[in-house]
Amino acid sequence: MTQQISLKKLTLLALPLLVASPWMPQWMLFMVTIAMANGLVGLGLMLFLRAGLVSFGQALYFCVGAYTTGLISHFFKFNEVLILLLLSALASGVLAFALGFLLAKYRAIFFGLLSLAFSMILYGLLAKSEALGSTDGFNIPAVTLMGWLPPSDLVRVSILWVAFITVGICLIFINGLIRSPRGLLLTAIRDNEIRTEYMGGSARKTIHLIYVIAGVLAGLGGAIAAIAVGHIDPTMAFWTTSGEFIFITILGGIGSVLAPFLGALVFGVIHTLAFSNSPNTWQLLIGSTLIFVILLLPDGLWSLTSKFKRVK
Amino acid sequence: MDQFLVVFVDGINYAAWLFLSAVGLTLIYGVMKIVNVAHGSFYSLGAYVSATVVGLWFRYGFDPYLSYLALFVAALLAGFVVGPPIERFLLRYQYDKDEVVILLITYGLFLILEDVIKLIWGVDPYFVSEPYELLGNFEFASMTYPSYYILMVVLALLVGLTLMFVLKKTQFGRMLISVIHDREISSAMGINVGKIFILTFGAGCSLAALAGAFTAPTISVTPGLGVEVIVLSFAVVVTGGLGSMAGVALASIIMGLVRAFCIHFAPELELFVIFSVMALVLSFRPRGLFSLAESRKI
Amino acid sequence: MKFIQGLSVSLISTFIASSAFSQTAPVAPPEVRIGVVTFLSGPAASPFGVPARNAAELMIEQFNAGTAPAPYNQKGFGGSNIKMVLIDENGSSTSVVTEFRNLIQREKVDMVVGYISSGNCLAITPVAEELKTITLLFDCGTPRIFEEGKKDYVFRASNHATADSVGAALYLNSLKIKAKNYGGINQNYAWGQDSWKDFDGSMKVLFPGSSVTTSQMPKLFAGQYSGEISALLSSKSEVIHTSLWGGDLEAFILQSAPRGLYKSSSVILTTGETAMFRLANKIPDGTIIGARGPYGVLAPKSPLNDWYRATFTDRYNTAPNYTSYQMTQSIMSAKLAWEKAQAANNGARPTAEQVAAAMRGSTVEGPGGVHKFALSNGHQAVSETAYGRSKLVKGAMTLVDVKRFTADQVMPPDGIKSEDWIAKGFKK
Amino acid sequence: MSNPTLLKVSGVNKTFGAVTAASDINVSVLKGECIGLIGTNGAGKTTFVNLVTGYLKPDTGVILYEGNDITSLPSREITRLGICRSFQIPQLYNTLTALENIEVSYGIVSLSAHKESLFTKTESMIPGYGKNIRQLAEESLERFGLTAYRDKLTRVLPGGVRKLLDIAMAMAVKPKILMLDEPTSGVSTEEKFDIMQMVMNAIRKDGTTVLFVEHDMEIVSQHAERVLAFYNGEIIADDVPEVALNDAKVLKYIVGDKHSSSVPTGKQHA
Repeated sequence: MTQQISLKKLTLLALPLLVASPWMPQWMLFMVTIAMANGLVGLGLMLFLRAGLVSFGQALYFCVGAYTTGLISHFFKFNEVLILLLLSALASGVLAFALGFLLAKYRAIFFGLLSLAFSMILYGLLAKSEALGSTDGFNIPAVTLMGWLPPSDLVRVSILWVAFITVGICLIFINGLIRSPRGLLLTAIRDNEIRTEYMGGSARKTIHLIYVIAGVLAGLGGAIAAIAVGHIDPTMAFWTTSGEFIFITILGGIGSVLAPFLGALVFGVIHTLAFSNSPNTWQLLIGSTLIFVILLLPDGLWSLTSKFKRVK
Repeated sequence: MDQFLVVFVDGINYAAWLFLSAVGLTLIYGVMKIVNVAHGSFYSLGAYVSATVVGLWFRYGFDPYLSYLALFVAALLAGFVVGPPIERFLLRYQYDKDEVVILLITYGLFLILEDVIKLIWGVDPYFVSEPYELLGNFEFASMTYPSYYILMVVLALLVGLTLMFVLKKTQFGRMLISVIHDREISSAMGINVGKIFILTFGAGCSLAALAGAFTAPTISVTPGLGVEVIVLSFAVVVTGGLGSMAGVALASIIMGLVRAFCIHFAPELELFVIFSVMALVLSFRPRGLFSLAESRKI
Repeated sequence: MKFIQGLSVSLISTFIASSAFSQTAPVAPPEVRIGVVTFLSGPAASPFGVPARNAAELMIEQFNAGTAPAPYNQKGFGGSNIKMVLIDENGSSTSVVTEFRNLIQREKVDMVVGYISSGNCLAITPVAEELKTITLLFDCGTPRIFEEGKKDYVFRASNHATADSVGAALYLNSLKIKAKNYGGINQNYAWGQDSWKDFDGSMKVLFPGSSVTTSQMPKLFAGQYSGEISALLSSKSEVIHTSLWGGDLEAFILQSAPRGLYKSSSVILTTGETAMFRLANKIPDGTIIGARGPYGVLAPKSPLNDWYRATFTDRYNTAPNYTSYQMTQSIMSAKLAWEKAQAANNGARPTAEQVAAAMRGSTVEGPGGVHKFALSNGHQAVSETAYGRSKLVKGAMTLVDVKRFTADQVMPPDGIKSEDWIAKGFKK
Repeated sequence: MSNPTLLKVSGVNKTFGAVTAASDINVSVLKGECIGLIGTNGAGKTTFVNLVTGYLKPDTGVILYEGNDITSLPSREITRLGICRSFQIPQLYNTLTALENIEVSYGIVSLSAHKESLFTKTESMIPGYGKNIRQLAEESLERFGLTAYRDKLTRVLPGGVRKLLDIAMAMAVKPKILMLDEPTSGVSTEEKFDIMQMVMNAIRKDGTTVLFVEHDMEIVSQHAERVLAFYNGEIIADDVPEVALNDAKVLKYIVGDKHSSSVPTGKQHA
């Protein structure tokens, strides 16, 4: 029942954007698409943060998703977007399930840095695979939507819509999840794992579960990014990419399933403003923004929404 | 046989560099539970400052052998001038926050410092190879090495032993250890945790700067120097067990030797060495080689 | 409730964003807007990015002032003023593509000149084609750009990386060095791997029976090469090839020279030119140095080159390195093409298609000598390349035994992939 | 004919380095008993609780619950079998409200009742409870007289309330055996009796078997039907209160020790 409510609200949220999208300038369509992709990864990280964990290696699944899509469309010349998304989600999900057995044992910084190690190993593997263009990566041909190849002026919009729909589905699922007993269980694990175990709850199973879910989300994000950008390379697995995702998640906050997407959107804006307005010192701008957000809005941009509420 | 001796020397030399680069990180984490991403920035800061100082040193023709002292002092100053204010005026107010949040603050600092360093020193590389060449070479296992490598190893030993001594034998060290074990109780016992923190942070930053300073003569000091060091030091520190000096030392030696072995017998694999070792160690010892004891919860 | 507020917040932020952008977005610019993209941060900024930016800056100033020598003496581009929009190339390919799109669709640039990283070149090429915008890749080396299908808007005004490795092997050959074995140290990423692959292939052709001693592959920006140097020393290679660049190259020179690597082997630094002046007294005599083309001190003698070196040195009190030359070459190609197209268009502002048509197959003489857009139906320029050996003359670095190799010696003929061309022994 | 044996601890030993925390412990707990565990700090009471609930593994010995060996099971499994405990230092979820704390407990119950299904809803009835999480949580708050603190963050709650909440959470899993580790420690003397009374009422009415660690002999004699007296990890007396509390050793080592009921801290190895 919560899900139905959130569904209503989601449509409330999605509709204007969907309606507006055809009138958005092309560059903004692209930016929003990328924001959606990054937001999906952030959504997974949000689950981790709720359980008191942080992964410095989500780029691993982002990259696996992207390469699954890339390899299939590049080598098997198969480019039906929906199938590609599904397969990418599957691939990263399976990997996450396997690694999860190990990682679910870890907590705090060790969880983060072990996941970092895995993403860096994937980076190494891809950098060594010259058949895949090594660090140069390779380009991905245009994709079809249920057999329909959108004309060049509609490509951006249609990719954005695919992204929106994917995101919508994930939002409903995750929203349902964190409102379910498991949602509370995550906080419980963060607060007091011993007690949780003493209540008969399994921290390990729960963390394994969200690890897989986060992996799938990141995989989807990677696939969408790959399709939108049209090029993939091992940097997608590099630690700086993971860093960006954490940045986005903290920026948005963990107050709501929408927060990561807000974070991703704002990050995109800051990033591109910094690039065009101070090409020589953009890092300085982004760095200071990050610090200011953390200092002024400890709970992320999302906390603004409740601030509005208080004002009203 | 020679081959293995060579591997050993290369390994130890790299290990010394790893240790110097990483030890500051583990010190700060051990005491303050802060994962300091800005560590890399202090490494490059140290490199730039020392490059400037030593550059002037030789231009004005001071005693070349004292230039090592100049390197040393310059690095310590760099760390202690920039580090403590950051702790005092920024980090200090964040300790109630999550480890990750503080980590992100230091990440922000890292981005800022990258550009600040660029604004101060520009993008043109600095070279101060004089200290590197000054000591000449030595022959070992029918191979020529710069004696500077010995200096690095000695420095690493020096730093390591000094830290051990400070921790084990001095009043300050005992305070540190009690803070490491329990911040609240220590402050209840009247230990000035604030003072300890600011000093530790300064020391940690200076150690990073020191590593940068003594690496500077062997490299070209350019922007983006610190990025590599961050991840590398993380890997070493975590493999060793966060907060453990002995851990960092052992991890550096292991990684140094394994890497040297790869370079000589399987150069292709060099790319994976560090992180594979890390992943392996963590899979078998989840908290690293040496982990700090956890006090009982119930 | 929260969702509604979320909606409002995200919409608000989008609006703030768009308004912030709309200020920067100009309406029908009278001037010619050129997007310039190079590394302004990170390790590639110092050796490549910034020298290239300086070159672009200088050229655009000179053109706008109309002070460049003929045939570049027309003001701006065909009379209309040039506006440079500068962007940092640093960042993931996602962010690079995002900024490339923003350049074209938000900043409304007429053409883009840039990109040092081959990965970025590959990433933006299809986008440039999608957005139908002239894009000149000025430095990146990978031959794959045009091997992966016909392009209409993307050009490269200088040789690709194959020329560097082939040239290096040819140079060894021309020195009558009897290399029985050779080793290499290259960064463990696409550029390093390809450079080594091509060099290895070329050596097998030119020095049949020679063998590989070791191929060191340190990771990018490692900075510490003591182990690799030991391996190279103990490998007893007669020839050592390296495509290390920037800080890595300089670190390698600093660490290897004192250990006598250059006594036991002849070392080839394919990008050595960027470091040769700064490290003049560190690079032992006889080191083989390249500039990825006829650039820097390897540039052919010409009034244009003299003018270029003079103005550049005068402006930045440092000599232009090869990336400066490549950038200059690209911008000059753009200028000529634009003006040719404008003339063909009876003085009216040319369309991208017209500029592309004018550039296709054109011949441009820059400070680096004659470059002809000869390959990949006139989109990939070719030029001679050159190598030399370092010699310190009264403390000043000079190159001796300079040998030049014509374009068709070092670049594969049209329609043949570099790998195959080398593998087939440079068969025409 | 007495009740069936629920828990059988035989020959259990546990040492921490030099300290003997449990030496040759042999106890049988019958269904429905209410047992008081007494002894000085470090005598081995909490160790006993930790051993039975699986937080510690004995060096030697066997623990049988309803005839099954649970010696090597993790606490999670043991809890699911029906042995639950409260803690000397209340183990709460400090960033959650009192209500949410209990909701988590019922949430876990609900999840396992729904076979860990991904789509378990907060609103759905918990099989075997016939109510949903919220209703159950409200009830239990009421039963333990905590309704006033419903929406307070547990971080800010006073000691006594934290104790009750801790016990209320333990009750959520409907344990067959409930072990209370010093339910009244850290609670002011005047509150003590009422709290203990209320706890006992709350628990005993569904016939739960109870073992409680207690320093206050008055409370022990008031509530316990049987007393286990610990000293240096051994059980020196096991009998009805009247007998046990007057046992010579007990008088010498425990009851006589007036400090016993103070200092609820320490217990590093208890």
